[in-house]
Amino acid sequence: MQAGQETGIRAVQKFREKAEVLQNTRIAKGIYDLRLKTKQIAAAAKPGQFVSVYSNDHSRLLPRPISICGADPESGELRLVFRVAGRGTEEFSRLSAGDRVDLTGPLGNGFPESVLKGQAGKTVFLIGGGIGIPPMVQLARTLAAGDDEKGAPRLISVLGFRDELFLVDDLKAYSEVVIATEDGSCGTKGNVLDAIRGRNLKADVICACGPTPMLRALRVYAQETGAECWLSLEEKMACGIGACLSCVCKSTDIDEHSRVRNKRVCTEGPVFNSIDIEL
Amino acid sequence: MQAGQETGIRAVQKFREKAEVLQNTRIAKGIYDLRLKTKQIAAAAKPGQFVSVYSNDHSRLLPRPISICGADPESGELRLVFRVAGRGTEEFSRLSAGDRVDLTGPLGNGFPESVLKGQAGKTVFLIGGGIGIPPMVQLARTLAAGDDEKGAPRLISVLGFRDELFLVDDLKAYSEVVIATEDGSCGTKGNVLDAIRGRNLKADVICACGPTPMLRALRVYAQETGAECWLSLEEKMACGIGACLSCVCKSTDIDEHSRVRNKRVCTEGPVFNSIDIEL
Amino acid sequence: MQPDMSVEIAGVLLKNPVMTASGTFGSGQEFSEFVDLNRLGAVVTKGVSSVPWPGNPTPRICETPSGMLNAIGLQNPGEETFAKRDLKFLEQFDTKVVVNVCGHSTEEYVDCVRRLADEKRADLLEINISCPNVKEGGISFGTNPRAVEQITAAVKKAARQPVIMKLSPNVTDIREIAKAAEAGGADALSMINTITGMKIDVRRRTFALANRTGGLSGPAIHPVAVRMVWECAQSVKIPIIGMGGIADAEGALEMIMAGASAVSVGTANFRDQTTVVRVIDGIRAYLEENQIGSVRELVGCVR
Amino acid sequence: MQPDMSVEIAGVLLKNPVMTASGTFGSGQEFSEFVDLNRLGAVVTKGVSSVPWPGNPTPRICETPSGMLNAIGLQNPGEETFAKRDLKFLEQFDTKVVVNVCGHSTEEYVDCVRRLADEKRADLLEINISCPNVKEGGISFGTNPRAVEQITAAVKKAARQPVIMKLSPNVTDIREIAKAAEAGGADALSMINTITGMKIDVRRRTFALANRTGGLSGPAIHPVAVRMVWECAQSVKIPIIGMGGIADAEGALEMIMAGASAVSVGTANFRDQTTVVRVIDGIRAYLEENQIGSVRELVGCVR
Ligand SMILES: Cc1cc2nc3c(=O)[nH]c(=O)nc-3n(C[C@H](O)[C@H](O)[C@H](O)COP(=O)(O)OP(=O)(O)OC[C@H]3O[C@@H](n4cnc5c(N)ncnc54)[C@H](O)[C@@H]3O)c2cc1C
Ligand SMILES: Cc1cc2nc3c(=O)[nH]c(=O)nc-3n(C[C@H](O)[C@H](O)[C@H](O)COP(=O)(O)OP(=O)(O)OC[C@H]3O[C@@H](n4cnc5c(N)ncnc54)[C@H](O)[C@@H]3O)c2cc1C
Ligand SMILES: Cc1cc2nc3c(=O)[nH]c(=O)nc-3n(C[C@H](O)[C@H](O)[C@H](O)COP(=O)(O)O)c2cc1C
Ligand SMILES: Cc1cc2nc3c(=O)[nH]c(=O)nc-3n(C[C@H](O)[C@H](O)[C@H](O)COP(=O)(O)O)c2cc1C
Ligand code: FES
Ligand code: FES
Repeated sequence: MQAGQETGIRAVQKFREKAEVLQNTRIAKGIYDLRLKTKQIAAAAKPGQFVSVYSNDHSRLLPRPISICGADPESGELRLVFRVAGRGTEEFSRLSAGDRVDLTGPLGNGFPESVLKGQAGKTVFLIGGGIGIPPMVQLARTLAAGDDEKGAPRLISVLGFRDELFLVDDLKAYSEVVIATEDGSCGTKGNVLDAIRGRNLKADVICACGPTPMLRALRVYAQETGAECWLSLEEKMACGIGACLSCVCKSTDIDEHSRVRNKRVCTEGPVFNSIDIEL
Repeated sequence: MQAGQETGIRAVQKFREKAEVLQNTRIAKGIYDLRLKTKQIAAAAKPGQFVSVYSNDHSRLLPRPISICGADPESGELRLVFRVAGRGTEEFSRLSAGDRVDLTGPLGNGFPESVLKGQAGKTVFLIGGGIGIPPMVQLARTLAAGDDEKGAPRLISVLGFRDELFLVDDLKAYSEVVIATEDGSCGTKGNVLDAIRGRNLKADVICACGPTPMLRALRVYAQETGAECWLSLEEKMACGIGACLSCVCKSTDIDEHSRVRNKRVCTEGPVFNSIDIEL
Repeated sequence: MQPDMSVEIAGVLLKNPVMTASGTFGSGQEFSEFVDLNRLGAVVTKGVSSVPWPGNPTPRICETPSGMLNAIGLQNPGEETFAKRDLKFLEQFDTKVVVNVCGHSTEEYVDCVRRLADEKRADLLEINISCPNVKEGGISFGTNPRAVEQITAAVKKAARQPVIMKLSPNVTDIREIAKAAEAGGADALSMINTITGMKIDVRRRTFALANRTGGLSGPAIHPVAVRMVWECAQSVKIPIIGMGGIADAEGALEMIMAGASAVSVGTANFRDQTTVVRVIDGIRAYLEENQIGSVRELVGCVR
Repeated sequence: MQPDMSVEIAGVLLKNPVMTASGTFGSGQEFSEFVDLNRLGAVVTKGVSSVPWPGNPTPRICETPSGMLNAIGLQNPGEETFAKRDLKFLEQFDTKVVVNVCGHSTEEYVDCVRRLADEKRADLLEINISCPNVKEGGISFGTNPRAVEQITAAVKKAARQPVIMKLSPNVTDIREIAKAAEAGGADALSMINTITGMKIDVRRRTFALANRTGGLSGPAIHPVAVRMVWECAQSVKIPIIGMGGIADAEGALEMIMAGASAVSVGTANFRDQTTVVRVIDGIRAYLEENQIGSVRELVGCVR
């Protein structure tokens, strides 16, 4: 699409598909693991991107953005892990094998090539807070695969939970895993930064997704430690493709597209270098 | 319910239920035969009554009134036969075994006891036009059972179709069947009255459901022949239980409830003696 | 600790803030097969006029996305039958009764209100000045502040019971209308009535309603109703009864937080006859979960 | 026989009557990955002002039953960037371009319209006077007939392209506003913009939108839009572009039969990026099935 080049939108192709539900499993209290058969989306997906998931109920018009937790280009299987937060995700929790669900994706920029490639010898934190963990799985898998004979970076997943754990084994397959829980029921009692500091861990690159207070704290921590820091943001979305300007965040510079220091989370994001945005 | 007595509403009890779909079969072009397992509705249902069927889609608020085509008090099985007319019935056509659907019923007056009992020796026409045929099945079954040792009346079902036939065998099990089709592809070419006149049939009692022009013609025919004539009417409904005054038809007399010559199809109807209403 | 669900409207104590919206619940009789009327804050009856009204021709309703249009045309059997039958029926229940009143002219309203003066079972009067079919000098009463103030004052003078003025949303600035009703002496406001809409049957190429236009109600209009309640709560001192698209406790709580002292459930009764009870139970559960002692603490808490 | 889908708005011929609603389709660029823009009657671009506007804080949107609220606040990069980037982008397509214009004052509108005078790619101007955030003397432009007439006249004087005035539904009588725009010299009307609404987040006990109120759009408002188009079609002679909740051909045909010469599809684009094309195909299918030679025969056929 020549369109993309003119505004600096990454020229990735987006697809609208009716996907088939392969399986939907409750993996923790209110957390579901949804496997979908897609024609093109899984093959095109990059770590950190998301899909728009549409309700089958006509009273709910807007798509729900859900991060890509896993994508198998060969089989077309797309994995979404979500928390029941309201009516839309409640509906998705009731999907079962054979049902159909509309998707648009892959959407957003995802983690940049500079993070995905050439990290051998470095340490990368994959930090997920609660329902921010799912995108870290796909990112871990990609980084663990390495990009050349030099091999993969050291990967440390730092996961923060309110209570019940999920996706821990998935991340253990690709990385060391450090856990923090609010109630101290597992790992460090406290948040992800408590866990990092408690173990005196250091990273060259931080990739994180989770609640805004966590992202804010990580931004400061990265500045202090000099680490490169990539944050995946959330904002309410309507179109999911950059047209409606619902989902903006404040950028530090006046950007090319908005001219008013607004960046679209769905298009210029959801992954931003922490120095490029205000939180 | 003492409530009923005061306004002369027949004191039948109504139930709100979540029924389970046992089976849903397409029996003709756009016509579906839906079998539901109910707890109380089937046991309480009388011929000529209907149920309110609710959409599972929250953008559609209003129930769809559907006549009771069959009801087995023992098993609780309720049979509804409907035509896909819009979005609501389209949704119902996609129901399949195991799905749940909300119902209220049985609703309306149904055919009066005076018609259901003591008809031995008489001839009763069961006249159905198109999607007006389903209630005739339940009525035929009831009348065919007779009410005492005297036996049952002679039952003649006169069925009008636009094209494809349905429910003919069901009615043959209880009655003689005469068919009229608009295109002449089966039986008399023309309408139900053409079929009646063509065969020189006569009845003491007429029970009919179908399009308004058909009901109008039958009303006149009944006057001419001196037959007692019961017509089941349709009107758009919101509450289905007599509270909203959406569904009125004009009555010949000032009735007790409205004081303005309006009768509620959902409550005083849907079955009216043809002399009591204007059409 | 059981939270306190009671609220007061114009000196009348309701056991909870949930009522039925006029015209959607009859006089409660039909719904009493499904709902224990004793549980309701109040039953609001279908609009009644001094003499019987025949209403509009059918079709009187049609469905719209998350809503419906109605043009019943205020069919009612007249005050006499209403009192003898419906108010009589309601005597057996321990709930408040709000009688909704309509008329074609100030005189008709006043006449009906006078007839109701001696009806003990009528605890409050709700004056429907927003009926789109009721016009005086070409303008509906409900859209002209001066007319609203005048009719409020006239009704107030004739009424024995406290008077709730029911406002139309089909106006540029509902605060002006609310203030006019308050100036006229209204004891409370009900809002909103339906928003005028239209549906066309494209197959038959005609209006879906015999009356051409109808009033839009149901969840579709809820955001408009919340906005208007919120606007008026900032503008008048008298209590507001909020309605328009409430279908669950969340919708009711939105209204209350926006400034409504009580709420009415209308169209949602058609989808589920027990909506009112679900709303009551849901509000109580919210209070319990959030350890709020009285529902009154939530009234207008979002400013 | 292929039915004639073309319509004319203020001397500009559109290949079919279906456009996009301003603000829901960007400048078409993002949607061009899903839809062939050459198929559209016109692309209506997001509101543009003479200088960049930052818009409102987030959250800017929330969902409502069959609708949504938005308070984007007319964020836009200003006329210069818009012309260089968006109008340039649209040069490659064979469709008409309607440029939606916003401003804080008459001067700002006129300034922006002047800047657009030499833009060849701008076929029509659509003047958004219904933005609830844009006020002059405390009243939004769009709700005062006199203000509407004045701003229409001022814009008309400055504009090279035909001028479409886009009306707010938040008024007591939209016919008055339509007549005022016509009197001011408008070449056409667009209606309706969003209806002001509010959502409260009962869990957090605060407004769902940072801006508190927002504009309600989507299928929920369709019946109100049809009614207003129908009312105005009886009251003015200039063509009307109908919008508000159109999500399929049926909704578009309702608008056309009510009196709209063309229609815009807005919120429905968010649920399905190809809605506009489905609507176009559906209208054509309707004409074919009913053997109607031209879509223009349907305009205002239901009276
Ligand atoms: C880029 C991105 C990736 C996400 N990835 C995941 C994920 O992998 N797993 C997961 O469980 N959740 C994820 N979320 C959050 C998820 O989108 C919301 O929880 C979901 O939309 C809530 O919808 P609902 O109908 O259940 O809740 P409701 O509150 O009923 O939703 C109402 C409306 O608000 C919007 N909304 C509500 N919360 C959010 C939110 N946090 N972000 C954006 N829109 C919201 C919905 O889209 C809808 O329009 C992600 C959000 C974004 C922006
Ligand atoms: C007492 C009674 C018994 C009926 N029995 C049957 C039956 O056994 N089988 C059958 O196929 N149909 C029956 N109908 C008609 C059936 O209710 C409508 O076809 C159905 O409601 C259409 O809904 P829809 O959503 O598919 O169509 P839509 O046109 O999309 O419906 C939109 C709205 O209009 C209402 N509506 C549309 N048509 C009718 C209608 N004819 N009567 C009442 N409301 C209507 C719907 O309830 C809904 O609110 C009966 C109607 C009545 C009044
Ligand atoms: C079928 C119907 C009949 C109504 N009749 C009346 C009435 O008689 N008097 C009145 O003041 N409002 C009447 N209304 C308006 C409702 O009381 C209520 O104000 C409106 O429907 C908004 O609430 P809802 O969305 O919960 O239905 C009626 C509404 C409906 C749907
Ligand atoms: C996110 C969003 C942004 C909008 N921005 C504008 C705008 O910039 N200018 C304008 O005139 N209307 C704007 N509108 C209003 C739409 O153009 C349209 O009039 C309204 O949404 C009703 O149509 P719909 O229900 O099809 O969306 C916007 C609407 C939405 C939902
Ligand atoms: S959601 Fe529309 S621009 Fe991001
Ligand atoms: S449908 Fe409500 S009174 Fe008949």
